Amino acid sequence: MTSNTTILRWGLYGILILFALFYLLPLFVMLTTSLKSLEEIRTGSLLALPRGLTFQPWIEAWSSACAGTQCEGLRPFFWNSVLMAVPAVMISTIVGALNGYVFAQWRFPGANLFFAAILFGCFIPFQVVLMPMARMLGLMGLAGTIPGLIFVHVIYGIGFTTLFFRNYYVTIPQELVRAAKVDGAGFFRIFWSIFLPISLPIITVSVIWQFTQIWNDFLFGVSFSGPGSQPVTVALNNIVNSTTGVKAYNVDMAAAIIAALPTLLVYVVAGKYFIRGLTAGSVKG
Amino acid sequence: MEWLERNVPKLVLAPSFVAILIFVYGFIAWTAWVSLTRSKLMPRYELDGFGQYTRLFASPRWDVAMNNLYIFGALFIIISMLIGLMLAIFLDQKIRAEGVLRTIYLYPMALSLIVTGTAWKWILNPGLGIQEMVRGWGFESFAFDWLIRPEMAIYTIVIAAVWQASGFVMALFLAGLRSVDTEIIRAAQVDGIPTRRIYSAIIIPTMAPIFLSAFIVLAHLAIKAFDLVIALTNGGPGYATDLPATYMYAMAFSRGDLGQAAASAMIMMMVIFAIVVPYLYSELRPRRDQ
Amino acid sequence: MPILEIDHLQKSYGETHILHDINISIEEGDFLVLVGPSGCGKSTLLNCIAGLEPITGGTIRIADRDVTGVSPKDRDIAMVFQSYALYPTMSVAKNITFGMQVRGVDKATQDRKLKEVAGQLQIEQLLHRKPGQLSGGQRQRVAMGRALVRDPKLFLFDEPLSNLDAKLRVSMRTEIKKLHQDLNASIVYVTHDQIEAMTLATKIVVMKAGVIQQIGTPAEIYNRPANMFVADFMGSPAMNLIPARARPQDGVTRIEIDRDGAEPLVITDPVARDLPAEIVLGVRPEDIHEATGQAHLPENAQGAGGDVMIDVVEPAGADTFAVTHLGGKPVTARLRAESAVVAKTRFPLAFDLSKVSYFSPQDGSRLN
Amino acid sequence: MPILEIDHLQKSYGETHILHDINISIEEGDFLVLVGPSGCGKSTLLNCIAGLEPITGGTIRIADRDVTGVSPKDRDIAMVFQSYALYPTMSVAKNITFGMQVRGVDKATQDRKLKEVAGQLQIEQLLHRKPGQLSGGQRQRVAMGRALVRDPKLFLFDEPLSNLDAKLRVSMRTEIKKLHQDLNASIVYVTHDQIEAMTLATKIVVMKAGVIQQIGTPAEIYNRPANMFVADFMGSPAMNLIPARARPQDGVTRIEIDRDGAEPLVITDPVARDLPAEIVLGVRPEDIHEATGQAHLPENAQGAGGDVMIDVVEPAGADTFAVTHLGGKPVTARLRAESAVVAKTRFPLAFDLSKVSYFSPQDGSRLN
Amino acid sequence: EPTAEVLHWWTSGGEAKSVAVLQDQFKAEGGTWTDMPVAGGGGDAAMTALRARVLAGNAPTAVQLKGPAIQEWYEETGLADIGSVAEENGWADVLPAQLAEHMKCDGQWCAAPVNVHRVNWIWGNKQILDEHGITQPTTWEEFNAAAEKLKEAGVTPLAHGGQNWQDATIFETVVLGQGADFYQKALVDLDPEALKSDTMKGVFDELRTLRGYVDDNFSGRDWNLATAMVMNGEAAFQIMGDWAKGEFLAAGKQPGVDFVCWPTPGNGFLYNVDSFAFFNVEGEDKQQGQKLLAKLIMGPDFQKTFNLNKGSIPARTDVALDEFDDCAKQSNQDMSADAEDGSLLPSYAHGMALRGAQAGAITDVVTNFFNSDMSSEDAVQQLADAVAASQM
Ligand SMILES: Nc1ncnc2c1ncn2[C@@H]1O[C@H](COP(=O)(O)OP(=O)(O)OP(=O)(O)O)[C@@H](O)[C@H]1O
Ligand SMILES: Nc1ncnc2c1ncn2[C@@H]1O[C@H](COP(=O)(O)OP(=O)(O)OP(=O)(O)O)[C@@H](O)[C@H]1O
Ligand SMILES: [Mg+2]
Ligand SMILES: [Mg+2]
Repeated sequence: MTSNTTILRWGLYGILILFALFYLLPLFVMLTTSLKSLEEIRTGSLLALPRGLTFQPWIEAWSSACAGTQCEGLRPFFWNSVLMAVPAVMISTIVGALNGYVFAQWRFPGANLFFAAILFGCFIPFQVVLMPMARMLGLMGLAGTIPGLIFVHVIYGIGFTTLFFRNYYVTIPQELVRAAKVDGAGFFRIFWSIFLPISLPIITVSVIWQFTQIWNDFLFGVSFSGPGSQPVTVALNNIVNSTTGVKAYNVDMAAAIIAALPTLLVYVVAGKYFIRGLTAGSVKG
Repeated sequence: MEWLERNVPKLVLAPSFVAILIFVYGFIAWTAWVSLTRSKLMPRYELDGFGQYTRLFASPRWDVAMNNLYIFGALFIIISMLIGLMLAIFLDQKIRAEGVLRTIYLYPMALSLIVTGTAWKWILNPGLGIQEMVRGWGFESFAFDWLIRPEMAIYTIVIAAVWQASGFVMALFLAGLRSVDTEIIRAAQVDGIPTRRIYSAIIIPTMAPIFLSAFIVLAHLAIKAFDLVIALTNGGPGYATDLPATYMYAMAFSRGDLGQAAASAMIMMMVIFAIVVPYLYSELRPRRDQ
Repeated sequence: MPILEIDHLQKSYGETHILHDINISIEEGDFLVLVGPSGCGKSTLLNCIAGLEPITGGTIRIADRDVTGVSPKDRDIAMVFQSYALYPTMSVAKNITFGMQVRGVDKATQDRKLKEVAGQLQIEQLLHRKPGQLSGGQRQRVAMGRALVRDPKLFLFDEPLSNLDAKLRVSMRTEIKKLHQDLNASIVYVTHDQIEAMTLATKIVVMKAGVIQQIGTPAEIYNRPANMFVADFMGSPAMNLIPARARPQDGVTRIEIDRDGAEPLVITDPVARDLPAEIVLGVRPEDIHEATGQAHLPENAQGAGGDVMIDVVEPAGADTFAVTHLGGKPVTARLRAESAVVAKTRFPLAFDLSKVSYFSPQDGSRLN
Repeated sequence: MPILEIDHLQKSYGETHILHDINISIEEGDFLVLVGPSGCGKSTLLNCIAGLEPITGGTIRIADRDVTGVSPKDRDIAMVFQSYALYPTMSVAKNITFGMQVRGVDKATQDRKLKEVAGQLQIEQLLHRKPGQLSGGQRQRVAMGRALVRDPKLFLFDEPLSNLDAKLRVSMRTEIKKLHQDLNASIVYVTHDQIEAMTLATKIVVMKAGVIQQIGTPAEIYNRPANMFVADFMGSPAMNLIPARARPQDGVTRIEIDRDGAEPLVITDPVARDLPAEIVLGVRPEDIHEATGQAHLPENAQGAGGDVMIDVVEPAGADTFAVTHLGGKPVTARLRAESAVVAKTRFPLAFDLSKVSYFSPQDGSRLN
Repeated sequence: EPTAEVLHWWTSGGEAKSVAVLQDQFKAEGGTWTDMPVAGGGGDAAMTALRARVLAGNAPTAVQLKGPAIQEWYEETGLADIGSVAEENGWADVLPAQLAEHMKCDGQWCAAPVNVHRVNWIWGNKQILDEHGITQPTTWEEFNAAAEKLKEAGVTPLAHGGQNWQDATIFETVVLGQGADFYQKALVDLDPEALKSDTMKGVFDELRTLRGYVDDNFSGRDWNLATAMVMNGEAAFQIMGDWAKGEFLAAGKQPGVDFVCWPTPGNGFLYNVDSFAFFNVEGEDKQQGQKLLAKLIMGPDFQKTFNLNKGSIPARTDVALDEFDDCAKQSNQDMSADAEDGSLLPSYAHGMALRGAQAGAITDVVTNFFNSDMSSEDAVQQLADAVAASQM
């Protein structure tokens, strides 16, 4: 390497690290706050490192913070969220992948119009769907249940998953589909054997997006859940939002971080699948 | 059987089609209807003309909200795209700690705004956060007080929103970058094209569909930006950082003024329509090379 | 029963007409080779046969079934793509067996076929690799392998050997020939290689800009090209096309060719022919002989020639090419390696008139 | 000054060694053609020269500058890829001019060059198309165009004509030749086409499995192959390699070849040679002559032959190939088209001993 | 067996413990309690959930509702009649008449009150006030004078959080400072005359003055951080409801020793009453649950325990306040006194006086005024316009 490129490389790392610091700043604040005592928060600087570490807030947030009359922390609500998010993410990703595959590789008259309609549907403000959706869920008997929540999340998730997959798949040369068609593979077979294996990066993106949206969703969670099916965000919200009580910032921050751990985990695990050069060398020009 | 086979693609789309028809367009129609009524706490269905719209346009708060949407939307989309693209390109340079950095850039998406809003509020608060810290280092005249200045507060929302979304845009672009045929990049390298131009003229155009995804995602986040505002400024100072989404929420749920909320939702949809449809048209119009 | 029948096929991309009124019919066991200049529509035609491109008009029948509108997988064809189109995430072995697997062929047969084909194609040691790790020729062989393991009604090959070296190409050619003969396979084959076309085909279709110029056996195409385009296109070096004047005379035909800096060359075709005054004489380089060792001349060539000025001499191993100038065109003769021809001198050449073609200078069509 | 100097180059992918100790040096204006079986490492070598693949050992110098580790864009080379690698979103014209544009060549020059190259490549009417709308051969020509508009130190061509029809290929070959001669361009060229190799090269490198077998002029390679691999690989049909026994005798060398169902054929090389007892005789088909019309035999061929049993006769237009069986191998002779040879009969053949090669049966190396 | 599903937004710390008391009592009476807490946005989130539940056809048995929203809901969907419980337990006798009105729909009892928060409190840092010799201001002029003094001394006079409900809180206390009548006319009856009056302009002028006493960084500050400023001596006063007391107490501060609580200048008591409303539900056990719940909520036991926890005072006037702190005692006294002279008034800022649309319209103007340099004239005009528009 010439010295020139070495300098460039250092610059590159410099910028990347600078951005990393920017991204980490709020997390830093949250982490340090979650490790401080309330007393210290009230008196000290919010950006300072904790003087004395305490893990009490974490323990409290996990197992004894109050959300209503139930003072069991976030723990009981975690499972609800998992039961809701995992199927919803899976279903919406699968549906989106199939839709995207059709839009990208099996065009038919009117397909583009429909695709545009789906995209436009992404923009419908969730606030306006709350009421009619509540009525629909009531009619379907899904009100206040986890399947109801899954249903809602899938409906409003397919727009995005379809978008992601379609736009990824249009960059894949048609020759591959052609070869597979001639090989005798049908619609699903081509999807399964040819497209899914090259979709890891976009599956990652889609899962990350959907999981975040669903896991962190509050509006649907609060509106369409009943007692016993409330997701963790509603519990978090209940812990964090006190109107007339004492605010325990350290517990709030700890709770928020805990609530985000599954998402973080998904990011770390899914992130691995951004594998380079999956399609490299497969096609000419 | 043969029919079935020929129509598999359409059949696969059918459930989505029905769902979108009912749960998106049906609901939009419902909203349009409600916006023409005097619905208050709960929907009522007696039509009552365009009174809600008249009220809406007379409201100074709505004006502010729409203005904010333009400023916020434009800045947020552009900056997030730029940062996301830049980070994706940089990360694509065979970076050592790619996995770690990628996760760091992405994680803001993971955190619920309910509380990152609080953290941001502190960081941006002149008396508690960055300004105070830098002054503490001895730069007494340092000022970073956007949060408390009504005319600047919307930009703090932009900062926090960019912080949250740009990592995801980075991920989208990274996925796109990695689907580009490496032979083409090699050809460009040999052609003597500097790396910068390889990206700008060859790779990025190839990724045009990915840009569409990023645009839709960001535009959607911008238009629906709600939690962020609630958590960071709650619309303040005053209602200087109100956005249509917060306006609508306030009308629908704090104030029990559903008709007004529906009217504002309809205007929002129309604005989206005006911006998104031309873009969609240009992206999806059947091209000769397709 | 024709295995493939193409009837008034039309194909356009938007406004651009690519294929015009294509009519082809081949019998079971036929080996049809499509040739034509780059961009004339060969790949497009294969794609239409395979059902990969919707056609704009006409019908296609495979094994007596109208397949217009039938999906590719139900046409029972195997195809090798010009661009290989290997499945990037599958290993070579998987690429080859995928089609069988889809069709539910049992594992043992798959393995046997895979082994067999890998042997034929000399890719045994590559079976576990991904396409990205192969050289161009290796990819092409894998693409071949994908077709060869199948047992379809019809094989479609789009320049399957273009990236192979001469030796390998010969051995592949033999494999394809065996496939054709042993299994009585029906094949449509696109190639740019004249030798491939001549040695493999039972029937050759010559196309130009989406229009069929001639359909015939290799010998017909070579010896009796239907027009000047075919004459020029097939054979290397190409047939010499020499403007000339024809005059019927006493049961023979006298042909007059302009010569640079000398009176016209006059040769006599011993057959009486009904030719217009202005013609183009088509003669292959190997049908122009040295007129010195008269003993070696075919009977027809006797007297059908004269001295010409040699511009260039190109020795090429087994042969020597001599280029002269007749009727305002360069004319190449293929002479024996040990010929005494010397550039920039006059040298006697004779035309084998039993093998010449006459064309109309107006529309290029064949006259004899 | 050598324009390209490759010194002890090594290249492996992980554990797989692709190139072993490659040493090549070419002068400015040289036209180096790389040939070798599919997968032998030709494209890899080009990639290494271009800097697209990191090398595992050795150095590469271009125009006397050590470029090992220099990025491709700073090596001042132009390359045509085997897989074309066109920029998919740009029109043909843009594909070709993009490099110039980036380098800040003025618009007028760009247009002029584009027009010039488009004319040479016969793609004028395609300039506004996108690569996805082109046929295989058209893509390949665009890829060529991208290189031809440049004026680099070194051109690298990876099978640039493989998808073109014979006519176009000839005319492209001429263009490349012109490029080489008129501009004194230095070129490294990969091809599978023997004629291309022989007519274009000033130097040929024959590779096998990542090892260089011989470097030399086309004539050297053809006439004096360094080993049996080269002998077999170059030339079509290939050189006959006949196991034989050598015995020096009275200032001449007697060569004994086993014949099926007859006593061995004994021929006499008039030169005294220091050969081992067991040898392999290499003789090209065109150096085996009909021994009937003795007058046409080269002097050396006199007496160097005898009657052999003809297995197969293949008339091929200008020539007739006769296949016999000698030393346990099929041996092909290229005879004149009008030869009277008939299959399944005995026929007298003579070897031109001034042109034969002798090889060691042990390591295949050349002995004379 | 009585069952109850209770939708409320008391979720954290003291609040949750307070509800837990009710739950325990309910269970002790053999009932089954299903908790449905939804916090956030001062009940907005809970209201969102409520609407979804009602539309889906399964309304909760009891919902934390307050002020005119009770009547609004009654108009939309009807509410359960709990008159029998009220009669039986003689609610009318123990509730101030004005509060009782809030619990009735069309003359029927349909909700049960839990507590009374007083909104118009000034909280002061005792040490600072003593240092500067400041005593309780009885008019806004006095308050201004004290603030000027503090400001000169380099102390931030007023700790404030720039959230719109906090702005509205200050606003309504200033309005109250202009007299109970004016408050009644302007913020309860929405009399256009009053809204456009010079008095109202004066209110905005005072608001502008108060804005000057607030530190620069007030925007978006949570109320409890403002309280912390008073606690830590960074500011002298805070105008906030009695829930602020909880923060002081939680930090171990003593009323009268470390901090003082005074009513805001002027005569009057702005109340914020939390209550539970009962929706129409199917099923004997649920209806029983509603009755039981209503009874328990108004039970003296619960009223006492709950309010001790929460910092407010019982809605019942007959609960002994011995265990309560001085601020609460004063609150209770004032309530009785003000109920007599008609200055017991509903807090508009906390949704007791007006329906959502009107209250929101006023808040918009107030918060915009407070956070810009709008003139008082403009503010008055806008106020009148916004209120008029919201009544369409
Ligand atoms: N990424 C890779 N990993 C491992 N082996 C590879 C990789 N790329 C190429 N090879 C192997 O390296 C050898 C040389 O490949 P190369 O492409 O140079 O061959 P080539 O001489 O150009 O052949 P062809 O004439 O078929 O194009 C081949 O055997 C190929 O399988
Ligand atoms: N998608 C398309 N849109 C418009 N024109 C196209 C498209 N695809 C191909 N063509 C044009 O159709 C013509 C026929 O293409 P085709 O690929 O069939 O040629 P080909 O005979 O196979 O040529 P080659 O020998 O070069 O492979 C070409 O001129 C090509 O430019
Ligand atoms: Mg083609
Ligand atoms: Mg290669």
